Amino acid sequence: MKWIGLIAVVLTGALLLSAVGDFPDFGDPKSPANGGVGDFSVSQYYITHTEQDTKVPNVVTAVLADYRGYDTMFETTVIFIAGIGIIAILRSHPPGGRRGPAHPIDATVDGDHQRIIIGITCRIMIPIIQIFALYVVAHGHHSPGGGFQGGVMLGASFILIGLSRDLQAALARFSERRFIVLACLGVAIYAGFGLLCLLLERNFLDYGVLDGFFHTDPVMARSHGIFAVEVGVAFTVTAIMFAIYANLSSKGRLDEGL
Amino acid sequence: MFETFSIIAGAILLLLMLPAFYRVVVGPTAIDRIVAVNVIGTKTAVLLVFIGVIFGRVEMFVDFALAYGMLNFIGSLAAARYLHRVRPFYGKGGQLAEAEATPTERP
Amino acid sequence: MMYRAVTFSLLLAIWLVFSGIYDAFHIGLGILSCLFVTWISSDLLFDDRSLGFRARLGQAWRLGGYLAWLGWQLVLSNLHLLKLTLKPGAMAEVEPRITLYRTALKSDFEKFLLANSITLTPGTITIKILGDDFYIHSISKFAADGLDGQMERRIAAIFAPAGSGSPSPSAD
Amino acid sequence: MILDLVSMLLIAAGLLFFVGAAVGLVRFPDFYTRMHAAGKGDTLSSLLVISGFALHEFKDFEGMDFILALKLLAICVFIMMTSPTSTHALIDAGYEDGIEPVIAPDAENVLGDPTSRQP
Repeated sequence: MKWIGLIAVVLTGALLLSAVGDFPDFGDPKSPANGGVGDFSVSQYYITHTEQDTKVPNVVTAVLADYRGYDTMFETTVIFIAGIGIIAILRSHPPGGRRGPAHPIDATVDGDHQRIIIGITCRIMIPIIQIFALYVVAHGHHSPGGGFQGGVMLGASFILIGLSRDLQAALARFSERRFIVLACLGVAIYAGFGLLCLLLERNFLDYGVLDGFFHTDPVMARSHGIFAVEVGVAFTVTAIMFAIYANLSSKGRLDEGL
Repeated sequence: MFETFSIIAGAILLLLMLPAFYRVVVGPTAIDRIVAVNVIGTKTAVLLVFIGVIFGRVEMFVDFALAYGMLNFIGSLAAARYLHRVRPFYGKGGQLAEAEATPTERP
Repeated sequence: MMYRAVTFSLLLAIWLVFSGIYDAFHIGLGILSCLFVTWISSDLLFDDRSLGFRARLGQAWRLGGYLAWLGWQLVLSNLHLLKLTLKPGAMAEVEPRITLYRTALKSDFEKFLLANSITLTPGTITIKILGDDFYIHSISKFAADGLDGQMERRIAAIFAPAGSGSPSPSAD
Repeated sequence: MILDLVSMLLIAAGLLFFVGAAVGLVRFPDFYTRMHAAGKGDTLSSLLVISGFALHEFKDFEGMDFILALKLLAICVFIMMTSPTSTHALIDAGYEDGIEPVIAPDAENVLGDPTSRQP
């Protein structure tokens, strides 16, 4: 079984490497992406048409979530699969059964400083970090940012609860059930908007057709579609960030954590 | 005038990361390296503001700096917490361990 | 309820400062986000809820004054550190020591403020707090002598104004 | 112009403190003293540099400049809150990790030997 896997990996790798020779040179101004084929250039099109196509000032966001939305959907799915893989591996066979903490905690070492200094700082910082994370998600159109970055920070704020108290306090707010549901929901939102476009007889993830759904014109609908998709990405990234921390820090037992 | 000054100051700040980097490489203890990485992180956050001023897009780079600072803070807290609870390097990096013949191990 | 409202308006103020785009769509998103954060973590920002709004406002005002004083102390501390590092021969003045400092402050937030102020000012870092005992690492004798209790008196004055005479209950 | 000069002065002062912190990080004898240079040199110098920029952004006295300066000051507040906490967390972790502090000959370590506290 191991050998079959190895052969598959080597064959795929060789196949991919053999295609490298056909790529344009690095930074070649005449490559299809830069110079274009004939008089049509991809990057020129993005730079000149993004504003009138989608009303999104930030070209990168438009390319990421609209023009190449298919790619980003599977990036989100990769994150989702990574998280689910970690949960599946660690939760199914936690070392030493489900009893007892992973790291025995010595109360005399802790003193009062953990509770006072780190606890109070984190208590004050966490809501501020959360509002900043939501700000990053919401302003993906205007500033660099969006679902991935905001999701990482929102997940980090929950990790901070786990660091300043213990994992139980964090799990009380964001339980295992909730983070798995939220991770699935994020991917479902992204794929669901794509499917909605498909049902309305347009291409997958072609948000322009959703103008009836958002009660706007087709251009604004693309802008809103990008935002909705970013929210889905943020859901998945938040949930998976916290799920990975919770499982790795407690070795899959979800009891005391670090 | 102010832009030239910012570029020079930013270059000096970048050079000042070298002493911290020396600490990352030399150690001698694991936590010394973590502290030095933390110092480099703080300097990077400030450097991002420099870059924002030079490019004239401060409002954008402030977000970067703040996000970087936040993740730096969370990272150093997590590292400290890990060393505190798990103690993977217990007694190995301290000067006492070098003097003693028998290494101390955590039960 | 009042604390929730205060949390919400603080968060909204932060959002408005950061956003910089004031159209209906973004402000609406801001209000939604603030409601969400208030819902999931309003118990974090304010821990002790026994005090009235007016008393809190007074505390916040005095806290601002204290922070200004602390900023000046921060400059002094860094000048001392700069002298230790850059002046040739000053390395002999580096005489690290760990000292014990016993405080009369009672509530957690006061201790937190004292510990962080100690960490920020003249060459001293709080290593541990055990009960009322602060274990402090100082970099030189000058720095260790700086801990003369002035800081503690100022912190106590924030939470118990001189007129009232009675020690304040606990404060956030 | 005057505002530019003042902000340049602030940034230069911040850089000077950054130099102090960097030199201290290399020259100080043990982990605990290096922590002093790392934790505090960075705090004040970041505050000075960023407040210098905040002053510089204030040039036109418009509403948006004010918001931008406030945004920069938010970084200052953030650093002021988090820096002492992470300094404390790291020095405490170092102590619990059994790093022996260098103590001056005329003083004693009231906290006791870090490695004797092994559970």
